[in-house]
Amino acid sequence: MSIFIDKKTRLVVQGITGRDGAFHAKQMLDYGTNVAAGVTPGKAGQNIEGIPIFDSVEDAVKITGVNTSVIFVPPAFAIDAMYEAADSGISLIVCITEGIPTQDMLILHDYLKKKNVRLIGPNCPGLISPGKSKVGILPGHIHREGNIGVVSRSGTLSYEVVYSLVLAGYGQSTSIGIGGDPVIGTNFIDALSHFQKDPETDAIVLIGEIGGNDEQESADYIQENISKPVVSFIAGKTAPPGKRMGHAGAIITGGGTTAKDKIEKFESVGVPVATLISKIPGLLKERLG
Amino acid sequence: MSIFIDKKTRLVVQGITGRDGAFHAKQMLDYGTNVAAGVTPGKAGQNIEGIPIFDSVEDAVKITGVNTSVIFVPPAFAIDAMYEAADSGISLIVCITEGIPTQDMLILHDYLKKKNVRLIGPNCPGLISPGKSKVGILPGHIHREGNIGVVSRSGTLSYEVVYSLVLAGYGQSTSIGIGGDPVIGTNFIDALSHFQKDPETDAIVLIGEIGGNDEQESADYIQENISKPVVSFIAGKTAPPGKRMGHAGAIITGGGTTAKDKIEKFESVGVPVATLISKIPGLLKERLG
Amino acid sequence: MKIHEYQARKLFSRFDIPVLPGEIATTAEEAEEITTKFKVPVYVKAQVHVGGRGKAGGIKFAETPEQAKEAAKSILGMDIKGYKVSKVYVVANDPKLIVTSESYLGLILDRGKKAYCFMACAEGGVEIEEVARKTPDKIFKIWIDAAVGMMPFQARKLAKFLYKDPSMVKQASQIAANLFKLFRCLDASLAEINPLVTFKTGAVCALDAKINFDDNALFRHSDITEMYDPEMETDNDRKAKEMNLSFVPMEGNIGCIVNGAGLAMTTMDVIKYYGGEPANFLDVGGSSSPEKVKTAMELVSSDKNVKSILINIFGGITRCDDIAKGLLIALETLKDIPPVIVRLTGTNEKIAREILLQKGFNALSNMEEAAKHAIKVAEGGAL
Amino acid sequence: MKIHEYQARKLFSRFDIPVLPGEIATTAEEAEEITTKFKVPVYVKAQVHVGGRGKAGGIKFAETPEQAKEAAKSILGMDIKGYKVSKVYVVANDPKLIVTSESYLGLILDRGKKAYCFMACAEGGVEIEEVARKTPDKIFKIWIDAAVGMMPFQARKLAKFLYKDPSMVKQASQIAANLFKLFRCLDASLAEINPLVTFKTGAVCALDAKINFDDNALFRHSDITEMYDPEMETDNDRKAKEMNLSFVPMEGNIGCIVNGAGLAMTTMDVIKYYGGEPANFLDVGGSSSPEKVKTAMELVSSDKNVKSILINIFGGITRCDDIAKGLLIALETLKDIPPVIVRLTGTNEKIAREILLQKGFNALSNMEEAAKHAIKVAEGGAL
Repeated sequence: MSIFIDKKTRLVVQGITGRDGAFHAKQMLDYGTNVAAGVTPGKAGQNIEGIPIFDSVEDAVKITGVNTSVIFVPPAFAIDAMYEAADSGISLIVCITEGIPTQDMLILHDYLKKKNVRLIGPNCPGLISPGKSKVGILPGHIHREGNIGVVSRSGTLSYEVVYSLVLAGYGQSTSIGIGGDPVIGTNFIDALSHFQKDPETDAIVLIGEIGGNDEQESADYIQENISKPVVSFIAGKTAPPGKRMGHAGAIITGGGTTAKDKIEKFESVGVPVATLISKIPGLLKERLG
Repeated sequence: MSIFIDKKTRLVVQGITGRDGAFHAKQMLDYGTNVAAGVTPGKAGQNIEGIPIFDSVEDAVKITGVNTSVIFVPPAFAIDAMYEAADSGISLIVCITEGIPTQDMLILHDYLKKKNVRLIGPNCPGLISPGKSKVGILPGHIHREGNIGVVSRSGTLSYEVVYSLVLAGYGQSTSIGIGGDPVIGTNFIDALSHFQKDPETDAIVLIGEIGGNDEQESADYIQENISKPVVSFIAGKTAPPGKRMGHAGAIITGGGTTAKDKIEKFESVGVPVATLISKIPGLLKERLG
Repeated sequence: MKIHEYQARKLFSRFDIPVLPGEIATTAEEAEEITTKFKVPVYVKAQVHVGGRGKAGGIKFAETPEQAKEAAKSILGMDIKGYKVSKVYVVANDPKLIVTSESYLGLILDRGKKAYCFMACAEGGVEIEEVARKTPDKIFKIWIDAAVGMMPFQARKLAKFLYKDPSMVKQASQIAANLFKLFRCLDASLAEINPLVTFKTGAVCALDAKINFDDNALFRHSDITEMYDPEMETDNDRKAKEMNLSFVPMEGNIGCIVNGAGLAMTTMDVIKYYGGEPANFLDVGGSSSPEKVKTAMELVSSDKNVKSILINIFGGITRCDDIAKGLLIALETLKDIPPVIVRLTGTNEKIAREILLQKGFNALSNMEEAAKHAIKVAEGGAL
Repeated sequence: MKIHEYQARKLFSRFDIPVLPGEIATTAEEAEEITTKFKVPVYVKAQVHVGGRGKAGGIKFAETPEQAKEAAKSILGMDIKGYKVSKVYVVANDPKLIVTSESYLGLILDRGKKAYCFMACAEGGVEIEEVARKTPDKIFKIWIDAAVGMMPFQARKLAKFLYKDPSMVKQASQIAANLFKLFRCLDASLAEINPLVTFKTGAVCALDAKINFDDNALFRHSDITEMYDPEMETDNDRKAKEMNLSFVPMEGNIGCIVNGAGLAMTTMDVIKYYGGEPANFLDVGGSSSPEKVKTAMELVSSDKNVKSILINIFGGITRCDDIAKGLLIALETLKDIPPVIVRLTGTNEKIAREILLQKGFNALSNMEEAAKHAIKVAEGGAL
């Protein structure tokens, strides 16, 4: 097993004719993902790398039976694309697009909950269940099949962690980048609860960063609900307070949101925090025996 | 037992200083309902019939521990009153007020669902669990404790039915008027499912009318989920098509919403429909033995 | 609340939905002047709140200003289904604009789904209820969540159901989006474009406009309330409205005054069941006052066919004593009142019975008995 | 996006939030004229996007037009935390308006609760972050659902937390409701009134105004985008913005060019861990192009303290070959570039390595090794 995606994932790429959409459709296809359809309004009948293109997600669902969508459309249209996916019977939406207005996300979040549709992102790298399926922009080749669940707010940082896990001989059940925007679909706690239930996951690496207090809430959740070993890493120890460091998730908004606060919180519930990424495998080894 | 309200119901009356609010607060109190508080902004510290008045529902909840609210405030303020109740920890809202904009009800409906708050109404007479509690404007003295669950879109019509049940020796577990507006909180199916689970309810009387297709959906639900006997009555057999008959629920909107359609549908799933209210007790007797 | 076609078209323009130029005239001369100004043939359309204006001769085509004057002269003052025509709408009908297709767009609220329902049909200009009944598959529906509003992909879907041409799809998407905006901003209960046409030029345009509003929301739309046309109601309609009564006249001879719509319908059903004919539906509503009852008596007895009046009250929020007081006032102040049969049960029933008894009135307590009695009295029996 | 106080006050007025009269001046003479017109004493306030203007001498009280001129003269041209003052806001300060209380109202988005958070505090005119940290109980919070919007009872609650007087409660409720409307309509990310004051007259008024906007939503608010003041950014800020780079200069001597904010922060952390000092935070973002890398190189090497540059790329949506190409362009076109250490892994890594190798560049693959090497080079070691 794995979480959220596996061999049964049938993918539609929304915005498949754009630069990034086309490139990553091929990358996913090459990785072995079942990329069954693409959608770009007005381009029905064409194809990219043999992937048939449809005018609407509804058509793609009807004809190809896709159940998962990955979104590469520009920010001004991404919200529409997500509602379209949700209304067309897609059960998992992975939104790569960056720059979606926050207020739109609030309304979308409630709607997807009502419709029982899972969203990963926006502004995220997607996720990969090595050997099974990859949905998003993660570099497939660095991942290996295995028993570690990885969840991160940051894309490249999670690659770095995965890279060091693989060097140490650890594969991943699923590695998921949840995105760094203020309002996201799937959060740390969602991922943790799924990893806990997944029989193929034996331990979890949680990669946090400064800003917000999702890490603190996760720490409380771990203490209550997670019996599998969890190892953490927090980015932003040298970030000056008040300065904006890239995406919105990385603003220090006040007391309690610094790297130090988060590290202390995790350690208080027995979750070790690695000082360097290269030290994560060692901490896992201690716990997995 | 009973459904939705019982001896544990602690009531706050929103709009208690209005003509209807004050009158029915006393009526409910006299019936034996635990009317613990009233709310009218700006009138905190006063009392009506010994019921203390508060400025906000939050204050009423904090000080008197009320868990149910009945709303008598004018339509322009009733939506605000319902949100206030929901946000202050009330778990059951009974809205008597008539004339609430339909679009406002759409948004409210989703919000209450998210907050897990039950709404009965708006534009409804409320409900009564005889001998336990009465919330709303139903005439308490006509009801008797017993084992029949009554649910109706129309207030006065349900009184009429209850009256004939009592004459025939049948009491009620709970009698509930769900209201006739286009968008309401609790519907027939909600009431049916609760009556099915209530050990004190042995049979159900469902009182429908022309307009919409809630009765048809209830018929399907009964066939699938209700093992207790159900007897029905449908008002509006002589209503001319297209004419507006009082509240919005009673418009014949097109095919399939006439009294005849509804009667046929109920009979097709084995639910007998009484031709006169006075015949309901007989139909019940046949089924209850 | 209903408004006229010309008012609905104005609202369409406000929300950027394309319509043809048109102006309102209350005299034949004005219709002539408008046509002169437009410099093209026109349609002269009676402005009344009922369907079937065309069949009744309320819509006429005019090639010239003179013809428009004649058309207006014949339509103004006309009686269409009981409504007197006092305004005509003069709409430009440029012969260069050749209609190439007619379809239907409509927006209502779906109470079951608790969402807006947007409907499109490739057959326009026809009675949509008819189409819905006979060939429901021809109507394409989309549901719109209230919190979310209409999304571009939904507008695109509707437009694509109607048109193939990309420019028409784009125009129709915009029209659908704007119609939704209008519906939401103005608390409509129905908004229809029937027909939505395409011209040979490729333009998409609303040829007709119909909007109804949610009465409950009018308090926050003074601009809409101002559109209310008092000419479109009878004296009885007006009286009923002022007192917040629901009143629908019918063909029978037994007047009904009841509290609650459901009980009012049931009262009619019971009369019918025992062989009588109800003369009206009348719901005095919840919180009733004596004045309401007096007005109700006035309305019901204004129908000269009425031979007996059945007052059927089951008191809840309605208090029986208010009804009794109102009835006594009515009996004292109104003339030529048919015999009244009263049935009372519920809130303040006892006080009410005492009030009535002082005037020699014996109220019944069983509805079916009361109905049977009212039928007998209507047929000439003793009170 | 940030805007100036005077712009925020204009928006307040548009949304019917009461403010005192004020006008903008770019010269001392204009400040004098405005004061003459107001006929009352004024505050002359530097318009820069940083806090602590008062402490820096950027806010001055002036009794007379002459004093206002002097005040403006001393403030215009001032340097406040690196920002040059080119505009002052002249605000009327009628001595008859005696301030009787100062409080705080603020609206932000609570990412955890996925709702708007409206905050009120009876202590106004102070740093609210300070209050939040030291005495969190003094801040009253209300959460507002996005689909529902702000309800009157919520506005009443906030207002009642601040005031007892019914008229003040009413005024403050309206102000809170309007501030929420502004926030929603304009896609703000922060809206603050600090202080919200009451006058002896009983009036409630916003004495200061602060609004930040959601950058992601600016595409649908051209009126807000026009408020952007290019003077409020450095040349480097501008360059970074044009290329959609995230760039924050710091004190150290090792320049960083990284893809992804998380990895960029980690790169800084690693440098620090091994005893080095990062000179900046720079995230080249996702979909990177060679031009972006060139601009990044320009930004980083413009800091003369930088002794080595560490390019750390883990390719995902970023393609390593784009980075390699951009680096080569930068090396060819820019002068005085400090030694560059490259670490590449991920998408198109192989192609990238080939490109770099052609120019004699040996890219590393381990981040920590690369960081240690960059530190050594910055300390004068060999590349």
